[in-house]
Amino acid sequence: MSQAAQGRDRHHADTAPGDAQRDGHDLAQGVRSYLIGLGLAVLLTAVSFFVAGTSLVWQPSIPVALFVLAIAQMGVHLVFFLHITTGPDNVNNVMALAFGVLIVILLIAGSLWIMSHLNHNMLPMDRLMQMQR
Amino acid sequence: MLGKLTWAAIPLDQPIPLVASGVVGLVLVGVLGLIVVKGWLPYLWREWITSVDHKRIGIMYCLLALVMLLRGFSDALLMRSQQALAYQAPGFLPPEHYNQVFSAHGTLMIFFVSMPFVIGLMNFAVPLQLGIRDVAFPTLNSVSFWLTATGALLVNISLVVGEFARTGWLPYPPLSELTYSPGVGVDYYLWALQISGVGTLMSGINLVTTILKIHAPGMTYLRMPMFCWTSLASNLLIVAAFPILTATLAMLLLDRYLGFHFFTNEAGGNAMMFMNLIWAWGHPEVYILILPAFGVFSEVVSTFSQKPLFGYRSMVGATMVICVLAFSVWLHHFFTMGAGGDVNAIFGILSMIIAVPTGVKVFNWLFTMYGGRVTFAPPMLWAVGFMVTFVIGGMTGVLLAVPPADFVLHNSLFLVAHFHNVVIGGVLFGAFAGYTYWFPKAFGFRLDERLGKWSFWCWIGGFYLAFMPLYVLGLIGMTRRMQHYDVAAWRPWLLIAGVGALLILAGIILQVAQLVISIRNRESLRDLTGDPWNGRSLEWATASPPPAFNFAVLPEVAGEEAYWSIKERAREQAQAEEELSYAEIEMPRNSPTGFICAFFATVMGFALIWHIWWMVALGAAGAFATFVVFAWRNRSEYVIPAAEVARVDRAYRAARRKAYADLQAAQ
Amino acid sequence: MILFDSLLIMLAIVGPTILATLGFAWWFRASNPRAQRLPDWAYSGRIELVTWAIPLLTITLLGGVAWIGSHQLDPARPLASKTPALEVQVVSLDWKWLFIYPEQRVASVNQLVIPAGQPVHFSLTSASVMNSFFVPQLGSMIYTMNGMAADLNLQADEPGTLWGLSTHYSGDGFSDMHFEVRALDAAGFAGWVAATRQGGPVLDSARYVELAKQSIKDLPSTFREAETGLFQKIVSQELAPGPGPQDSHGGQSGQSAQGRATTGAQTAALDAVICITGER
Amino acid sequence: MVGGQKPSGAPARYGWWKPLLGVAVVATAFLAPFRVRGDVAVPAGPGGTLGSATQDGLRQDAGGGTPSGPPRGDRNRLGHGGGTRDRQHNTEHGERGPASKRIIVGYGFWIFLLSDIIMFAAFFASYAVLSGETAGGPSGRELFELRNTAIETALLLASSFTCGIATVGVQAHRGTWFYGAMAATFVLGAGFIGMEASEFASMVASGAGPQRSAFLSAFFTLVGCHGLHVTAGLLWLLTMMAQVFAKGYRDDILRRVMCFSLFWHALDIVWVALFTVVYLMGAGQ
Ligand code: HEA
Ligand code: HEA
Ligand code: CUA
Ligand SMILES: [Cu+2]
Repeated sequence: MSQAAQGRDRHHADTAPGDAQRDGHDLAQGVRSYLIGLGLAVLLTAVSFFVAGTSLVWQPSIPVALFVLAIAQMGVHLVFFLHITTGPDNVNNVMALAFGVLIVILLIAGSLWIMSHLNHNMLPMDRLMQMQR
Repeated sequence: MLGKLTWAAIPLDQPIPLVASGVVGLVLVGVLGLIVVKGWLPYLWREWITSVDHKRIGIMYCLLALVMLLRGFSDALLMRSQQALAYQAPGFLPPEHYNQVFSAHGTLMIFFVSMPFVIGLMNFAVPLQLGIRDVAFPTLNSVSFWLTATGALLVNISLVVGEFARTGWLPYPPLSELTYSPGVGVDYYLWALQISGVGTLMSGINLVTTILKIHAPGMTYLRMPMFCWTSLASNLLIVAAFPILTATLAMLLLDRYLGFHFFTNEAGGNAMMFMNLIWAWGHPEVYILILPAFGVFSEVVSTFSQKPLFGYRSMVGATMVICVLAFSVWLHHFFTMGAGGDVNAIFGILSMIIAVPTGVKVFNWLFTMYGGRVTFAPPMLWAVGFMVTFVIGGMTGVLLAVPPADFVLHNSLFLVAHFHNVVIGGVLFGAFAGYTYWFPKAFGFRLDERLGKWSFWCWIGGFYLAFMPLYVLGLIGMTRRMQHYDVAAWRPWLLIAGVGALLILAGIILQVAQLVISIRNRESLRDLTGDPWNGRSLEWATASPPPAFNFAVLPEVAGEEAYWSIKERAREQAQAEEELSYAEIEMPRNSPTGFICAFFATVMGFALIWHIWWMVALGAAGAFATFVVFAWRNRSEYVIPAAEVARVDRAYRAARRKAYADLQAAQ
Repeated sequence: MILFDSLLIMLAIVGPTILATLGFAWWFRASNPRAQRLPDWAYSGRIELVTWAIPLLTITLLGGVAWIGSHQLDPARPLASKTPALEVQVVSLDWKWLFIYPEQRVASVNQLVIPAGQPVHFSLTSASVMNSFFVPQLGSMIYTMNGMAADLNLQADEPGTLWGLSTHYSGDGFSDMHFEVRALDAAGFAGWVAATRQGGPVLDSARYVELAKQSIKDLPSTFREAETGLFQKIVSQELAPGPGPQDSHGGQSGQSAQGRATTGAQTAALDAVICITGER
Repeated sequence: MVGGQKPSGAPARYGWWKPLLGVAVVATAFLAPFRVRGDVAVPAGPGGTLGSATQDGLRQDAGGGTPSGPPRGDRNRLGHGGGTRDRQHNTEHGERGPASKRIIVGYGFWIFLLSDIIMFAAFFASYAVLSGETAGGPSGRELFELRNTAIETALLLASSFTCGIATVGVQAHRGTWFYGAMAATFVLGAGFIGMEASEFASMVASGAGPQRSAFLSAFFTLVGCHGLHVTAGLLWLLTMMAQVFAKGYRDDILRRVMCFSLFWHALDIVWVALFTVVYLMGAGQ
């Protein structure tokens, strides 16, 4: 294998999750990535706590807002702390992540959907009201 | 001091089990004694118990499965005879025994027969097919195996000390809660599965990593043999599904041990959540079992038709579709809970959709045979038997997925017939096909073909005789898990089913005989080529049994059928084999970690079941210490010098050349 | 009906598949000199299209059937009928069935009497563990669960004697959890109610607590009077769930008296089998 | 209400920002020296792989500094042996044979983490389904102290950051940074566990233990499971410090540190879901 090819390889190489991008990676850059991540995470957390406690926002939208903020923060953690990126060296890591997320969504959403229907159909309290005779 | 454990736990008042367990105990002691006296212990310790070689571990998995199969089958015979006798009569098994029997049968067959069998086959064959030296984490692999064995051991201890669960193979609360099952049976079940579940999960992680990250040079994803693809899918399912099982069983454990209220009748607990979660694991589980079997059949059908697999890319696609869809159908196991028309219809339709990729697979096997030169060695017989049988089972599965139909068939013997149809006709036949197919690779000699064929015919005949009547019984209203019954119309069908089970017994006896006789005649059945079936993938490119390092030099893969193309090229160029340049090889060192871990896990599991808390602490401390010691070791690999590699490989090549020459001379 | 429709749809494709499997395997056997050999044939776009399309189309058809069926035959869906439905409340106990007729204020154990030709609306719950209520000749089954109330609508068209059972395993007495269903004409049903009113005990909370204890093979019996709102009290858990086994010792949970009644001769005959397993 | 600490009436709006501000200050303090020393002390070698120069003198990567030379960090890169073939880096397509050991280990651990997260998903699903089943007992609104949650969150976030610093330090083979950051991580994590434990203890003491209702069973299980993970993480952390101390910056040890940091960060992600779903949404209901 020629040296040039090897050099190119290095750029398109596979990365382990948690490995920062190898190119030009040094201490300062590593710290910088964590710092940016920390800044963003702190910001998002602060907003979350603020939204939860405030009465300035339309109340029913709060859970949605919290949800979105949480997703955003998880994204920040993945990118800046776990170094998951969309680069070609990361395909496998991202695919695995996508599969995991898919299962988590199917499991949680499916369970809630099923259980809400079951509870709705069989919830004692509502029915007992009607049935009292 | 001993928690709940008293003499009352040992069935002194019941002579039958006492004698039986005594006999089993004596046999065990006898075998152990023989091993010690004959001085085999060091050999076993060195070559098997502490081995981290994926081939050895795979073989031990299969062995565990076969032993548990015998146990599970005797349970099946018990059930069949009970139901044959129990017409308007109590039969010979009172309910509390009968209920343990079917619970133990289901648990053993799924967790300690099917699972170890398919995991064993994957462990054995996948690294060979990928052209590599071992799995990603060899020591972890050994830990996985020994934890599975621990689970099996705990289930079997429950025979002698205490009782097994009487709650069915999936312990639905509130029946499995402390109020309604105060005994230790459910605890045996739960700890056995938690411990072996950890093993299964780790083995899944191991194989996913292996398949995605370690290949022979040139072995791109789309050149991997079909079995590797289905193994990948199956292990992805393991990784995604088993954590759900762990969590669900943990919740039940918390209910039982610490008075939590997840699934209790009291304090707002919700038993429906258990069913929801357990099936969110349970349905993927059945595909975890069947997918590797599909892979085996893909290999077998193409090898014995002497053709490449038809529609390889379609097959890959179908496999991955099944893998994802598996997680979107679980509600079909509780249509009758009453979630309403919308929910039932959607999950019903999603379930049926799985018939599409499965159908594609069936048709592709069909067209693989088309235009082939089909030889009917036992693996191929199992494959054809599978195709016919599984299609029927799949069809009845789709029928059950139609909610209005399930509302009258749920929990009937029709359902029992469906799943034995797919699980025997699919998983077990697949396991047997894989077993006969790779046996020569693992041991260097073939299994006796005539006995194999006889066994196959007994099995398939016995299967139809034993399970087709159950379809009828289900349609005329017989429900599952009946210890006795009063309906005269059921009896004849149950008798036929009993006869079927006896025919299966004959098949099993023939299989055991086949094994014994083949070992006795191993010299005449010896295969020196390493390629007895004229195979197409890389496992056939090395000696049988393969050396510890599998391949002296990692093969270069140039096409979909790695070994076939190597052979083709060699044939075309008719050249002498080039001399390879051998290099030293690093291999993982043996490690007793797995065995010791399993020892402490057994101690801990047993102590937890009986509430012997000091022993729990002891087990936990031991396991932790083992872990630390393992983590502290400095050298995890040893080096095989190039000269040794060369010596082994040259010897194999010489033997192979001679074997082929002999073959040609004979023709 | 839908059952056989679906079965036919599938047989139309599964049957040929089986035949083709056997046919191909036979024709292309190595010893058949007449078979055409295509040793490298591994792909055909057209065939692949068909292999995906055929099951897909079949499933589309079946899926439609399933969609319509699950809505129309949903057990919670009231039956179309001129006569209003009779209300029956069903409680599964360890191990027997309790039927309460709130309008008639009577109740019965292990015996269900319904008017033929009139729809019946069942409200179902369980006093302890899960069971499933099923009268095969009438239609769908449904789970019964503690703390919950399910709906089921059924109708017997003709008078007659039917058979019902629990299809969900519920413990040691499960095999005996079946009951007789008598569908009577309107007059017969009224007569039964009147007769029941004449005698038998009263079902009040105290009596119910007794009934909730575990027992096997209870003979059918009736109650002349059922406390109002009893079912609601059970569903809302105001009346505590059934107590479960009472005589547990050591690691073994309680063994039912009936269970021990094994006949010596049969045991002896099958000793051998048991010895293989040691299964108890 | 537990402990009666919540000032009456006021929604939990006060003071949530103080701990977060604290974290930001600490983080900035970290930045300044690190940045400078990072630039000065570690010239970004063109080959740029891990630790091309080390101050501890534990030079393992003989050829790591040159642009063309293969980074020797992965001596066992061919899975298990197969030593001499010169295939250093591999695409995920397996064109060139097995991937390096670092990638294999990292990927395996990644898969493990995903499975762990799926386990949490099952607990989350149960919590979501059971969160209304208080059986007449206290609800989340009455029990949760958002101020505590904010402090816990701050502690965990800060520890995630220091853990990141530790990995950077260990890859550069710089003991001070590694040990310092790991110690900080430990202190922060232990603080988190301490707070959670006392929160649990006071709930149990006030009769709101896991046996009280299905909601509380689900709550204790979900949050407790995360807590157990953090506790295990703390044990692991100490082990890693000991291992680096005893064995130096060996490749296999570095891989373990990488896995540990993945684990720690993943726990933080789970916590994000936890404080959102359990505490913020629970307290606001
Ligand atoms: C993999 C799964 C599997 C397999 C293979 C089987 C195999 C068999 N099963 Fe079972 N069965 C279940 C899974 C399985 N079963 C489950 C999950 C349940 C539900 C439990 C519950 O209700 O909770 C069940 C329940 C069940 C019932 C209870 C039905 C009821 O509820 O009323 C019955 C009744 O007869 C039965 C019968 C049989 C029979 C006769 C076989 C036979 O086909 C026996 C098959 C024989 C073998 C599998 C054996 C052996 C082969 C060898 C020993 C090989 C020999 C050696 C060499 C090759 C070297 N099974
Ligand atoms: C290996 C195991 C295995 C496999 C592969 C399957 C495969 C399938 N199963 Fe089965 N199943 C079980 C094991 C398995 N099952 C077990 C153990 C239980 C019971 C558990 C318990 O309660 O104890 C069960 C229960 C079960 C139920 C619950 C019934 C009830 O409790 O009332 C349902 C309902 O939908 C179902 C459906 C299906 C379907 C649709 C498939 C499909 O995947 C089948 C697809 C295959 C085909 C359809 C055949 C080939 C296709 C063609 C030739 C194409 C053309 C065909 C058509 C278009 C129809 N299964
Ligand atoms: Cu279960 Cu309603
Ligand atoms: Cu299923």
